[in-house]
Amino acid sequence: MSTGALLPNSFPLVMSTNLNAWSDALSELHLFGMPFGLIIIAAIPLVFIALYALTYGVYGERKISAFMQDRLGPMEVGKWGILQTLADILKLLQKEDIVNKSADKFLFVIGPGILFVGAFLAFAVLPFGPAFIGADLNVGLFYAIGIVALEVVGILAAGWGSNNKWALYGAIRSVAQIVSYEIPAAIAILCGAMMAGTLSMQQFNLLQQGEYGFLHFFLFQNPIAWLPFIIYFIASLAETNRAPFDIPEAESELVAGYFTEYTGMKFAVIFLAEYGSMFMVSAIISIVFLGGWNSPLPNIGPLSLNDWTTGPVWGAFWIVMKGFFFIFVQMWLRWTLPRLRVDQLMHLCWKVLTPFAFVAFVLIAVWEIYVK
Amino acid sequence: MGDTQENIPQSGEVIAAKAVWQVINEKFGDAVSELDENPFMPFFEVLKREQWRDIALFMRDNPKLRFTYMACLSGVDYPEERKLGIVCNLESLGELGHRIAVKVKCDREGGIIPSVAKVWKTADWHEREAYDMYGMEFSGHPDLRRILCPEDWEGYPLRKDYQVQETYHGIKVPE
Amino acid sequence: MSGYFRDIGSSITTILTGMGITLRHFFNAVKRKGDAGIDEENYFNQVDGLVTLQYPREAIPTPKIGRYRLYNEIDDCIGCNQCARACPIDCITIETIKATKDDLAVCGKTSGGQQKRFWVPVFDIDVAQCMTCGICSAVCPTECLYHTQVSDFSEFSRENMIYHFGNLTKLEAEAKRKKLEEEKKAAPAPKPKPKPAPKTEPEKGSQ
Amino acid sequence: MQELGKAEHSSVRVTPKGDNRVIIEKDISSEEMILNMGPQHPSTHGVLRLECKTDGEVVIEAEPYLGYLHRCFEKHAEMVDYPGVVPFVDRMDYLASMNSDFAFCIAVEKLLDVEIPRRVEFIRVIVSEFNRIASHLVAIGTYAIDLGAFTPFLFCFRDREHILNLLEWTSGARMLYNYILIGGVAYDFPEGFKERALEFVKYFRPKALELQKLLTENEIFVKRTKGIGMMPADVAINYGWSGPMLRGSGVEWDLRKEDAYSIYPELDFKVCVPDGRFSDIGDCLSRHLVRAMEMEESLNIIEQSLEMMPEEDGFDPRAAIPKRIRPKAGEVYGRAENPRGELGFYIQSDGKSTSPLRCKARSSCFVNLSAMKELSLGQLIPDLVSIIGSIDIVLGEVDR
Amino acid sequence: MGLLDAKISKHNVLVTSVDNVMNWARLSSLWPMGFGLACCAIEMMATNASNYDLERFGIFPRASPRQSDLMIVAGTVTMKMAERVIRLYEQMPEPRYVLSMGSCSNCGGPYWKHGYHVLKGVDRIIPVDVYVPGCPPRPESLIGGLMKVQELIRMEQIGISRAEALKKLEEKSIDPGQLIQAARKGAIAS
Repeated sequence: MSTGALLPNSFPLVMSTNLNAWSDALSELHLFGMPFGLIIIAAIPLVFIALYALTYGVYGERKISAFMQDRLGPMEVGKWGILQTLADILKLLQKEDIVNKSADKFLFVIGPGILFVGAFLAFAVLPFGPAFIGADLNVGLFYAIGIVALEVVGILAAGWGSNNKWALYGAIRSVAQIVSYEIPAAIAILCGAMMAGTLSMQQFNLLQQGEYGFLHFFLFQNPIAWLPFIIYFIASLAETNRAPFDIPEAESELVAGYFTEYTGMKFAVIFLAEYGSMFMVSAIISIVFLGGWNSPLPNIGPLSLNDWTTGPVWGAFWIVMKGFFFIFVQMWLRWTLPRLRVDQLMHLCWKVLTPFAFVAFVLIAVWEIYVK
Repeated sequence: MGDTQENIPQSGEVIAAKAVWQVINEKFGDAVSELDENPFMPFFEVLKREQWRDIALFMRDNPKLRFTYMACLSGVDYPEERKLGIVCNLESLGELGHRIAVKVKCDREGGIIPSVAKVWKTADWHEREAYDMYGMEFSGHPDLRRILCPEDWEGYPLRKDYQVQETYHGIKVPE
Repeated sequence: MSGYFRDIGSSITTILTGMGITLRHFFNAVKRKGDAGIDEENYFNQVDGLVTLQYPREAIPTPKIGRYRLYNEIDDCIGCNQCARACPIDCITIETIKATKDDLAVCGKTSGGQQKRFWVPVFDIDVAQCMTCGICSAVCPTECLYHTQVSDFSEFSRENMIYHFGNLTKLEAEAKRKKLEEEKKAAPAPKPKPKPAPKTEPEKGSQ
Repeated sequence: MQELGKAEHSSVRVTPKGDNRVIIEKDISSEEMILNMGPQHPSTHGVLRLECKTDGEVVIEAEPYLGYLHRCFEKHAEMVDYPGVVPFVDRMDYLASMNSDFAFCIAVEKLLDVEIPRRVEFIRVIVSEFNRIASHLVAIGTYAIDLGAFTPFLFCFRDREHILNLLEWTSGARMLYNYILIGGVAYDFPEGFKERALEFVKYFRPKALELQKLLTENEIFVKRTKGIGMMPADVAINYGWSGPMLRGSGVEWDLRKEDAYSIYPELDFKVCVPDGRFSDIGDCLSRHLVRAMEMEESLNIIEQSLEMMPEEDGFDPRAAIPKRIRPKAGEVYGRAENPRGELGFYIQSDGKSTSPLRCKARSSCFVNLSAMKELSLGQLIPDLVSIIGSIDIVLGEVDR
Repeated sequence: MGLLDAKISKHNVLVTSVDNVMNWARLSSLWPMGFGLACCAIEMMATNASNYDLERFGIFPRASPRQSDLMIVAGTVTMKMAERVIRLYEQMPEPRYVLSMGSCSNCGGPYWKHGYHVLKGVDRIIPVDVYVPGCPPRPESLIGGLMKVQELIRMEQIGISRAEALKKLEEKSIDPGQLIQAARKGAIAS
């Protein structure tokens, strides 16, 4: 590790090595015969995500959309409205919980649960830093793709259980959409896996490590990688029901889509699951193509920016920042574009994204074998 | 309306309407009344109302008339004559450019006017509205239901002797 | 096939154009339009940036002729009943009592110097019904009835929205009415022109 | 234009080019479902109710039900005097009150035979063109919402707010003005109006361009509207369509040109008809384009009229208003070009009373909406929403 | 008074502060139902739009009655619509509030006399909390009305009925006009 000549030695070391040592020590911590430190390390990301989804996701969306629309957004609830989401959640907790008389009560209740669990299960395999990872599965990527599909079950249960025609439409549309978009998304992700030669999420990060920062990211190592990157991003929009693919909850068509009948906390759970899955796909795309927790800053001569900005806390910082960036792009798109129609959505999936994903798959394979 | 007919030079609209009326009069004879040549809205009345649909078809399809566009169809109540009626404002849109108004009257109770909903589709909803507001029947209308008031509303609101019902589905109606 | 690629190409370019526009607005969000009224010179000075005004603290001033809450300056009202007759929806209720001769001085003059001849015990405006069309204020001869620029006056109860502008209490009105009766009894014959009297009588009768 | 046959059912649909309605094959067995859309639904622009018979996403039949906002305009017109009808006319088409008042006043003035001062005519034209822009902005904005784009809607409302401020400054109210009176207008323009109005025109041109780039040219928007809700010209005329709807079907027909009322014959403006390069003639996109182009034309009209308007010091806009409005006996059908089409008033006066004997409002939306049943045949639900949006209904005018 | 209310008739510190937090949450996130009926709906949309931006108060319209707390009856309720309004009101989860916006829903407005098909006041069918006058009300008036609803919520406590809260409220009221004038004066002075 090369230290900068111009800056005092202690500055970068505080951020990197010392914290590494600290996290190592933490992982060694055992209480009552339990690996207590590891539990903390695993829990930190989840706690963070919950907090994020609770406050900053929704709040950020409202603020960003407001600024794009020449508005102010939430202002009165707390300074600059930062307590807005907290108030929303607290209010939703107090609301009457209505279950339709004609609803399928079991499905109606379990729907949001499945949705929520499905959205947050994938966080188990997301590495938030060199040390912060819930479960470093050797098939982490596969698991992440698979678990997203679990949401479909929740949406279908919610839509069917509501016994409402709009909800049913929303659910059926959503299922058709998510199942279809799994294909281009999975192929695009496989391109990444091909470049890495592994399915372990942590391995992805390690492979993209290097002193030249962003130049080690797969996106910049391989010119063809841009294609699966964009395909996966578009497909991930569809998988999380974000605009322009928000037809399952299309407000002007289907009132509120599959959660038309949900009140109070059940609605809040659905709402949070949406933001949770938004962050999840953003994290996956940044891990696979943009180096995950690796710092994008390169070492330039004596300015070893990369080294200074590497470490467990920095790792978490980078992956969160990258995730936020993609969430921002998602919001940006949402507040710019109209909504596609159902058949156009399928057209885009089967006739545009899937062929291009196959092309990208082949090209990357060729590149990996012959060029690299 | 006699006092409006003064010896001022007639506008082009009235002259055109006169020509139109002559064509119709040639074909249908005394089924139509004389043309009222007032400068605001020259009109004639269909005296034999069972011929109204034929007249309408003739007016739409005759190459000299070509009234392709029905601007308006208003129901009217004539309490003194004990009659209800409709007033249609017709125009040859984009082709010949002339316009004329036609009146058809029927009895106040159980009056029937032939429907022209299939000649001009505009008339479909307008006739439904006239039925809703005045209560005259339109024979041959594809779907004669109330359009603005609820299906179970009592009375025909725009008749001059209309009395508002006291309650509707348990909700008090008058102020 | 070329149409296929042209579609993809135009999709990408138009989407990017749109995104550029929204991003420009996003970065323009540091600017604020301000609360200049439309009659001020600098109304169109700031065309980009946020346009939101935080209402309870800032707002664009209502124009001078803005028609909102209906208000009656009862001191200037001569009880001519023209507004109530002009109102298309009859949301103004007026009752008048002719002032007796000795009361004319007490009854006073309008700010325009016109002698008031009627007491107005009831001048009720139902602002919940008022549709702010301005027909009543246009016919008012003394310009005592006008729409103010105040628009924000919501209430918890419907009763609070009937505004009473009458200048007499019920007891006072009763006294004045008696006084008028007495005056009429005292001098029935020598009045050559009892013209304004029939005008007011229907109102009294209805009461 | 297609020649209509002799038979009554002659206006049989001629399937135009680019029509993409779905034809359900009968051998696929599926169940029909009745879907009730409205009266409280985000995309029905008010309280319209559509009873759709659907097969999956395909609408087999959509039957509109009206009357949820039937406010008895015609009854009120018979009950109150002529000046009192004007506020009710305002409330009919609440997005374009100025234009509605204009139409009503034209009808009554025909009967009354009053001379309108020239400056008043200019004022009327300017305010109604402003209101036309405001109305089209709402139409375009809500159409964007129907198609899922929220931001253009807010941009439209932001620009509309400037127009409302201008009109409030002139008339004293934001939406329902009661400004154009029979025989005159309520107030003269305030001092400085001309400059501010020209500033607005200068401000609005780039904003309209931005809107066009953001919404109209967007490929998704085009895909959602092009070829949807096709209406050939002859069928449109048979349905009695007017205004942007009819012009969207390629018929060059504008009452401002046809009837040449007020000072419109002196002004230089063109009737906006889509040229078929960007859209298929007669689809939703054409109608949207007509509205967008008309905003531009309205700006031109405003600029011209502001230039041509005679300046008069101490001008009394109420001078020509008759003291007592009691038209002579007769019937009249007066009409004007509303943002939504031809707004006509059939007025019957008996020459004795100060209120009309009969006042029928021929509302453009009512007529335009009557084609809904035919337009919705075989469309998908999102297309149905798109079609309703393109008709640009104002329920106050539909139900009156 | 309900059973629970009777039990907690004494307002101790804990109950009050919990009440305050809960009320704060409720009044800070009033989600109205996007329920446009007539002219007032356009002004309601204008209030939601950029220039007045109701989202500042955390108010953003929901399409489904199930997720809304507040029903803004914006416009004329007709006889045909009345039953739908009742149904929509019943579909909303408790605690729910009704704001009657504009003359028409207050008491039939311009249509109260001859309007045979117009419901003369939405309070004939559902309980109304706040009446906003105007035809249509300016966006400012609507915001003022919504702030009145917020005040009402702030006054609510377990054990205090809505009527009592109203009585409390009548004692104090705010005048936004003065606030603005003060703000503008301050801006000129500085």
